[in-house]
Amino acid sequence: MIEEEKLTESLFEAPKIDQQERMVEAILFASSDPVTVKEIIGRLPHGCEPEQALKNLKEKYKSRGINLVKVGDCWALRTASDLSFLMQKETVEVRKLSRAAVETLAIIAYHQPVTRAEIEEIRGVSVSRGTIDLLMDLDWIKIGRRRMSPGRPVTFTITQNFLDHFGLESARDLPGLKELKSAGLLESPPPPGSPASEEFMEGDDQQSELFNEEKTI
Amino acid sequence: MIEEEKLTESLFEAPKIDQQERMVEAILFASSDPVTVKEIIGRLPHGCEPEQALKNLKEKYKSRGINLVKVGDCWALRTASDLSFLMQKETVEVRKLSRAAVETLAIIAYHQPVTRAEIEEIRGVSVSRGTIDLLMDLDWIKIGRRRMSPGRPVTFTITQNFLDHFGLESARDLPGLKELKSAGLLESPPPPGSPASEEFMEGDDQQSELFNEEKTI
Amino acid sequence: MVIESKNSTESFDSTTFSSDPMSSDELIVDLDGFEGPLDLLLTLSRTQKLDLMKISILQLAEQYLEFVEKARSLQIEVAADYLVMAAWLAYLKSRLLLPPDPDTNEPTGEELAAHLAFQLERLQAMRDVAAKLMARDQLGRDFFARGIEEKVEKIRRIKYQASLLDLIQAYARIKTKDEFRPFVMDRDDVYTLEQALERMRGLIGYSIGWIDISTFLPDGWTSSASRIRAATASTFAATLELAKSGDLELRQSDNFGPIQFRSKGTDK
Repeated sequence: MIEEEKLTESLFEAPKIDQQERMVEAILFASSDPVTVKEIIGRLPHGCEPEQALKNLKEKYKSRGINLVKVGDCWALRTASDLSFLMQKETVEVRKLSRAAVETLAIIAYHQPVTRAEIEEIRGVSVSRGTIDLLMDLDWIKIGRRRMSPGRPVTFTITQNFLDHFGLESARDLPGLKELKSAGLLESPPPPGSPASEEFMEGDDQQSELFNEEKTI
Repeated sequence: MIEEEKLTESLFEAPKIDQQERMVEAILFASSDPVTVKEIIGRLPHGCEPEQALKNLKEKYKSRGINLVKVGDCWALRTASDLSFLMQKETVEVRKLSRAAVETLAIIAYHQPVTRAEIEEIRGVSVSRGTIDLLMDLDWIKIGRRRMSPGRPVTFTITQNFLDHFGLESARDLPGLKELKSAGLLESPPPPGSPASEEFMEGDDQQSELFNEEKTI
Repeated sequence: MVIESKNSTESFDSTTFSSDPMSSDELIVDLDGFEGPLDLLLTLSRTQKLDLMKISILQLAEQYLEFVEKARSLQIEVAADYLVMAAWLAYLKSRLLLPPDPDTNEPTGEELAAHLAFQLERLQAMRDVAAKLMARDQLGRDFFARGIEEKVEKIRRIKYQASLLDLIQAYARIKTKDEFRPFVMDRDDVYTLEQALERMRGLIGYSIGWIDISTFLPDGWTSSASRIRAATASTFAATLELAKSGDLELRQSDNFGPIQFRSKGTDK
């Protein structure tokens, strides 16, 4: 609480340093531009020398959410730079990657470096520009070397970011077709009641339970 | 000095209260308009409950050149009003309001929600379109709910911006409100023998409801 | 509300109205300065220098009528609402002066007067609080918001989600171009019973002595908890299988103690 008295008095002799601090603080806060020391002096009551006040304020604000910074000859209050993330209001919308995009990505991952024509051949469908752009935007694929074949088409390869995202050390860690097969991945389900399948089916069930929990990528 | 670690950690569990204070401080500082608690929560890392931080900050800033004030359900940093003499440079020339505008504003503030007919009844003169427009332009009044009486007239209420402008925490803090209320001067009794008394009765209900209960604007 | 019929002979006191449009009764010419009949009444009431609660409505009515009459005699145009008020006040005056008619339901003169007094008091109260309101510290005049606004950046980010499983399924789908059932691909950490049996059978016939199952896990299966679990379970299951067929012996010293096995071949 500030007594009237103190302020009235301050018009005649320089106010105490803590009063000067308050004043400097208010001036810096309300000003639409960074303020020079000269300007601060011009606006403070007669006899103030705000250098000390500025120094004290800088120290006081050091660990706070607002910092006092010197910008050239001027002083300004700024939000602490480590908190700049608060100044962004981010809305994240999670979307599932389209089937086309996932397939394209898978083909690139398994066949890299691969040209667009090759992707289309494997998928049996043309690849839209948007799909490639999206995967590039996500930084999951990048353009590799040109193929030394007629037309010198560009190839696509996966990125380090892809490996990080999918938790892979290298593209070689992607399960191979043989493994996929042994995992029952590449086969149609065996006809029910087929003798050879039962044991494995059982095993698979248990495994899927076991791994569902741990498998978050 | 804030260690990186602390902040990273904070993304997963609610940061410590002094960190929350810094964050709330930065958010409030960055905005020249009051910020709702809801918005503050929305911008803080998950798990923060800024009420305590706001309370602490309010206390910390109490004696400073900048104060933390509550405006309706919002919070804002404002320069201490005893330092206004330093701020001539920032002062915006405020248009002088006509007597009609000032009275109309006061009637809306103290009788809200209030219809134009009620304002006219209180002032004994018709309210010009321009007066209402001006107050709306200033964002001091807004249109409230329609009154459930014949003709379903619109009502006027004051805005968050009104509270901000006049440094009021809520409409309940309007100067002299209690006295007016206890003197029965916020009522609109029908003229004796008036057949149209019902409409006014209803109006009374709404008003008393407004000021008796928790008031949110 | 007290309605006094006290007669005041005071004329308008010019000092009361230094800034009001009507500074004395000689200057009753300007109706423009009033914000309607209630405002005029309120101004006139101040000449009684009394609490509004104690105002003489009768006297006020007379003053108003006199004022309007004068304005009209000076050929000043008097707005309709002032005339309506004048008519109403003339009626009120008659009601206040005549004894009440006991046969009607109409409000008494006192009731009408009380309501008018209330209206005047309410208007005065609104003016008082309006003045108080405007005298408050105001934003941009007495206190200030931050001068530099930092805009909050609004970022709308779309996060695409795809798991390794999605990827592999997609690839498998393309490669097989067939329907396939949901599957588990990650068999890295699965040590099958087959594998364990295969490994154990190699021991049969050799005399090695008691072996702790936990020390008998295959190379490379002790690196993570899940691998240890898988190898232990399968190895244990394999020892049971082989014990059943008579190739192994099993023992456990106490509950949850280490499980040990040895090849029966030792005795052969």
